[in-house]
Amino acid sequence: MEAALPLIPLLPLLGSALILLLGRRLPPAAPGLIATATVAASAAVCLALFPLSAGEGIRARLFVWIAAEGFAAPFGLLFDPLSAPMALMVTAVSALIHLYATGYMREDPSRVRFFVLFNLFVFAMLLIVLADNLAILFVGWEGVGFCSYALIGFWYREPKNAAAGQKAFLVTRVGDVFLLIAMLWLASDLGTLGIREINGAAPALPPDTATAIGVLLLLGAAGKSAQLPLMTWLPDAMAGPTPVSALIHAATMVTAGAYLLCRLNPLLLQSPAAAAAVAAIGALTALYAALSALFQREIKRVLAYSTMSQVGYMLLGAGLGAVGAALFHLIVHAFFKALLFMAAGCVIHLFGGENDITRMGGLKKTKRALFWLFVAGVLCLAGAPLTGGFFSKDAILLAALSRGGWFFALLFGLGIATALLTAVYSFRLLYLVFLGERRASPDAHPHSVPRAMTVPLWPLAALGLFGGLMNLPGGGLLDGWLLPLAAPPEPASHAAEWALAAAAALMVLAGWALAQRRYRGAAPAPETGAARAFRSGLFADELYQRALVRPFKAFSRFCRRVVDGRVIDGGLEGGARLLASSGGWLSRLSNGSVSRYRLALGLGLLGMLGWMMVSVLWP
Amino acid sequence: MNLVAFWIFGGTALLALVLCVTRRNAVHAVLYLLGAFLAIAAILFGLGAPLPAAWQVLVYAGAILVLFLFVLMTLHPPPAMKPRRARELVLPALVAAGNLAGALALVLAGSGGREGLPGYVLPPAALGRALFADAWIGVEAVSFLLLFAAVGAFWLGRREDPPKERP
Amino acid sequence: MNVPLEHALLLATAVFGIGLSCALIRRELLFVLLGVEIMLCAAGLALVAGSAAWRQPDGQVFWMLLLAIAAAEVAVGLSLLLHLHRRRRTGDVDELRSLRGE
Amino acid sequence: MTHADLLGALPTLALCAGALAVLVLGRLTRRRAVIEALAMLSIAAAALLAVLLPELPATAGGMFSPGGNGRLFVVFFSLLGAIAILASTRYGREHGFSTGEYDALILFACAGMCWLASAASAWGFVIGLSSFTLALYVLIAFARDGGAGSEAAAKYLSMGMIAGGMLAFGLALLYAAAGTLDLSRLASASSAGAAPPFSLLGMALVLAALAFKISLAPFHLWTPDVYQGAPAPVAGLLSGGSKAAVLAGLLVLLPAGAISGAVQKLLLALAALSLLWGTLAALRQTDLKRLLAYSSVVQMGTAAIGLLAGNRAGAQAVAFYLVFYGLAAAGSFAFLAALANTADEPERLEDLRGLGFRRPLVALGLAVCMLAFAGIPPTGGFFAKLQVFAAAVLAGQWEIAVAGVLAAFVSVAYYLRVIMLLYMSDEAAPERPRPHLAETLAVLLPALLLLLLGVAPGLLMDWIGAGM
Repeated sequence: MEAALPLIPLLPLLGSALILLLGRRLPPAAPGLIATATVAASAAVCLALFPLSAGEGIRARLFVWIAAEGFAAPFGLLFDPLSAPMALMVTAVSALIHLYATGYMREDPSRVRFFVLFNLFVFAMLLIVLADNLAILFVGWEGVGFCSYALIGFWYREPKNAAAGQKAFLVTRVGDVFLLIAMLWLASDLGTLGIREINGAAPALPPDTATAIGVLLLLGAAGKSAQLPLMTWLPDAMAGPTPVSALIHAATMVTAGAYLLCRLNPLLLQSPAAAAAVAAIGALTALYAALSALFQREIKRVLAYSTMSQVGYMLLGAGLGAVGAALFHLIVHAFFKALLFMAAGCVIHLFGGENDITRMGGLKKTKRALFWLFVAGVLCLAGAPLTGGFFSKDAILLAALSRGGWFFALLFGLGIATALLTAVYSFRLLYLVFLGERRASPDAHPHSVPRAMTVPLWPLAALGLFGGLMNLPGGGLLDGWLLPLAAPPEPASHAAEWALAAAAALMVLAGWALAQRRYRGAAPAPETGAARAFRSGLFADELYQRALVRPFKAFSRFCRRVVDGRVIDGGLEGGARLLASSGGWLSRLSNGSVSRYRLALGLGLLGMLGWMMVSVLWP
Repeated sequence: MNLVAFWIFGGTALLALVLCVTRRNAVHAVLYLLGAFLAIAAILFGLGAPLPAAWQVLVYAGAILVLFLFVLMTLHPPPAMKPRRARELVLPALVAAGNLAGALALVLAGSGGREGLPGYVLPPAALGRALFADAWIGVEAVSFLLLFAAVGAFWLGRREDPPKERP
Repeated sequence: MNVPLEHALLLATAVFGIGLSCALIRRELLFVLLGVEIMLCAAGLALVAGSAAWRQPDGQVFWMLLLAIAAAEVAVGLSLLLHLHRRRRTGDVDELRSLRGE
Repeated sequence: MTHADLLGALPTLALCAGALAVLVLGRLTRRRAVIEALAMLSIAAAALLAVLLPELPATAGGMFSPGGNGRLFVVFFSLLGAIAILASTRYGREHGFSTGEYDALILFACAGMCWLASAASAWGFVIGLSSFTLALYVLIAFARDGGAGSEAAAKYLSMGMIAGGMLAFGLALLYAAAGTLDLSRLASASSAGAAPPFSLLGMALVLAALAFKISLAPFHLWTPDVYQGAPAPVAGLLSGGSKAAVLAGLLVLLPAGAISGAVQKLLLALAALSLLWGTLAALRQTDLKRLLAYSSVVQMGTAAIGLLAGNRAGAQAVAFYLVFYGLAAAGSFAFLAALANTADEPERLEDLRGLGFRRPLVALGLAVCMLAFAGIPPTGGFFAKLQVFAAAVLAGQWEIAVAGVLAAFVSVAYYLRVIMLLYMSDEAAPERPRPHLAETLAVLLPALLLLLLGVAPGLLMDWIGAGM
């Protein structure tokens, strides 16, 4: 049985290789079917092995991968109570999205490339989830980044898409740098990269080191999970095909950061300051993204910001040490967000490629089934009582509330405010897209929606609505399952639990009421200045452009011109002019490039000799 | 070697070298270099290296410099050394002078109170044994190096274009 | 008295410095080659002095090998000089400026 | 001369003998295919001998050590030579490299690199270095039309010979100070506290000369010009082979503790400056060869980080790094050679537009090489960088490791630009020749090996570990 563990990641890889090699020779539908079948098989293996993950779980050491002096990293997989549910979720949701993609991409000429990358992505994601040590996790981490880059820019002939892909890759790589530094630090201080070993040895770390590593991990996670301040790539990433948005930018890759923080939670909790920073970043991102989502006009951008906001909740949970709650929310969110994205893809198809929700409306009359599916997704997102989203969000908020102290009370306040905003924008979406009058331009030709695109929505809706059963408050299944890894949540008083549930329900109702008043039937009002600010994500891109990109470009221009060309015949010429003190005497240092190179050689040598003199005189 | 003799030859070599590197006429420069090499050969002899001294005369002065002269004579028209304006020279000259001063200072920094070199003379036979018995692989490698240098020099220096490949 | 090692090295360094200056300052490829010959000659001087100081043949053996390498380098260098004179009509390294960034 | 001496020298002798045979054959036939076949045969013989020969003790007057990593590098440089020859099958024919000299010089350059990599003494080091440098001077100017090649060769030669003189004089001073030519004893004697100041002068000269050879800033200014002017297959050998050989020759110094004190500080400064300068300059390049030149500055700065670790772990990391770097450089230049026509090579970045669709195989090879340069898994580049950084961090060289990580991060921007252009729309791009089998192989072979190094780096690490 245990020997089957490597199959979980290898099956999607195999699918990818098969499609790459044979894809063009097989009938047009084959790539999609192979991709779906391999991922589904992987999910089946995952399910079959699930019982083995109880308690300590199982580890598979495949081969020695890196054996450098100082640290070693075997190529090993870890299937424990944390990774098993995550892997099951990833494979199951991916299988459904793959099925959807077979319909969505059915007429695209580059299907083969798409499914190769799509399967490769699942492989990389499973590496992150099942990694036994941080080196492997990092390989998966970079792998999902690369696949995401290639898939966002999938329709690369449009320069905007290619640019979005590149942006996503570069911004997430900023985070990767921090993760890599954290890894190196851990390797140097603990001498191991094994996840379990790190968590075990974490108490031995000095507090300052633990804080620094915690902050580095937070920045790494922020890049991948689109949290403040590295969040700007996610809305742009919606340039990719909808299945990509559903799989990568909702269900799996963006949650990798939250998963990392759960995975290394014992390490993170060594430093209360770092943990608090994680929680604060999570709460602030949740609020920021919810505000931005409220004013978006493109359906996929609304969902993108809402993803950012929900991942913020997960970080909040991880920062509070409520691993169970964070994982719970992660899984449930994956279900309903995939549902919403895929439904949005159907909606866009039905409006003939229209993306702007102010030009939709009235879809309920023609597509009842899709409407009810969307309602299920919206209810989960808004956290309507008894849906999965309700329980998972409450679990996180309860963890914040039961910590006590003004700081966590503040975070709780942010969380509850976000819950209200979430309800508003979810229902806004519902009203603008499905209810009221049809506002689409008459010349928009609806595409047909193939069955493959609607079938996967049903199980996701069911999972989203009833996902709460996994972890009902008061001794939930998932919390119990995670006992070997994470301390159970502190038991809160029943009064607090009920009060919180009531408050959350109230928020949903209030949000619904607000959205109904504002958006029911009426065409959206023209945009105000404040709304525009929120729509652009509080000008985050602009800010980055001004604060970072432009100075960086200017600096590199400066360096190319000055350092490469003029330091030698400019700066030094200036110095020489001072020496010669007869202005204009040395208008040019030399008029030939080899002379310039020789001069640089001489100068470099001079610097070295000077340094050697210094080291002789002052040893 | 007597210290006075050493510095007489050394001074001669330095003077000739300075004259060599400042000439505009390349032939003159090569001739000054010849003088410097001969003075250095005398120093080598004095430092207990008779065979290198002889080779210094034979190969450096006799072969390499003659090769220089030979190439100079082949060039038509002979290379014109353009006069250079002093201002172009200031910075490179400063850098070069700085390097020279730094290097000399580093050598001087450790000197003082040292004894003279022991009277050590390596006879040619012993050198030959060391060269061909112990360092034989280096000799072989260098012989290949010379061969391929000749091949390369031949290729670069040939006048006509290479023959076309037969299909 | 006999020559101290430092004196021999001082002379070698001076010779090297003159050669380096020539190779760094002069623009004609021919003089660059001459400068390099002077530098190698200085290296030979230091090797022989070292050989005497340590009373062992290694330095002189290295000197012999270096001599052959110098000969090989000068042969290639001079033939490149000829090549440049024939094809580019110049022996001045600073006149070669068609390869450069924008 | 003993039996063991001869055995140890056999692999490089096979290369030299092959070079001679090719030279003679070039007089007898004008068919490049025959000449190339013979050259490949001798390369294969050298690599096989290096693998099959039993482990031998250091011999030959201590000049070269035939065991351990010397043999690994024989295989590696043979591979680079093979890639260069494969990449110039059509290129050579179209540029008039028809006689045997070209392939003979490539073989001899490989032999010189092997000598340098296995040098155990200062003279072995100088002989190896001069051998391949000399061959490269000629190879760069091999196209005798007086075009860019001869200019590049003149630039490389005038700078390279100065550096050669500095190296020789520096080693002579070190010898005078230490009384030995054995590299590791030389190094440990010179870095000892009691070393006279003139040995510091020697160290500075040697370091400057080597920094020139491996293009560390500020000694790198020649690099872009020379890469641009050299024929693409030769530039691959120059970029991948010569730099790797110099660093490989230095590895023997690390366990001896040579990188310490003032030298360590200098190397640190060079590495930091290279990372900064190379990265910033590379961002603005529009010519692939010049881009690769600046990228080599950054890559060598990164390799220097491994040297700074100054211990066995650092040496192993650098050895791995060299293999990855050499392969990626050879693959990239082989791509240029494979798509070159008689007039030019597709070196302007704009020329790359759409080649990903019209020439998918070689473009894929280039893309893999770029990913490897950028250090993205699952290529060997990721491991190479990870190990170098880890070695530096474990040795307490925090700051420079972080600088390396940052440079690697920024480098993604310019490597990715190449990949993006390959897979962009291809309106009005000039037609490029269709690469034939040998050329495709020359690009794909390094790419596949890079992927293999990423998936199973243990294969190479074990070999390196066994050699040290």
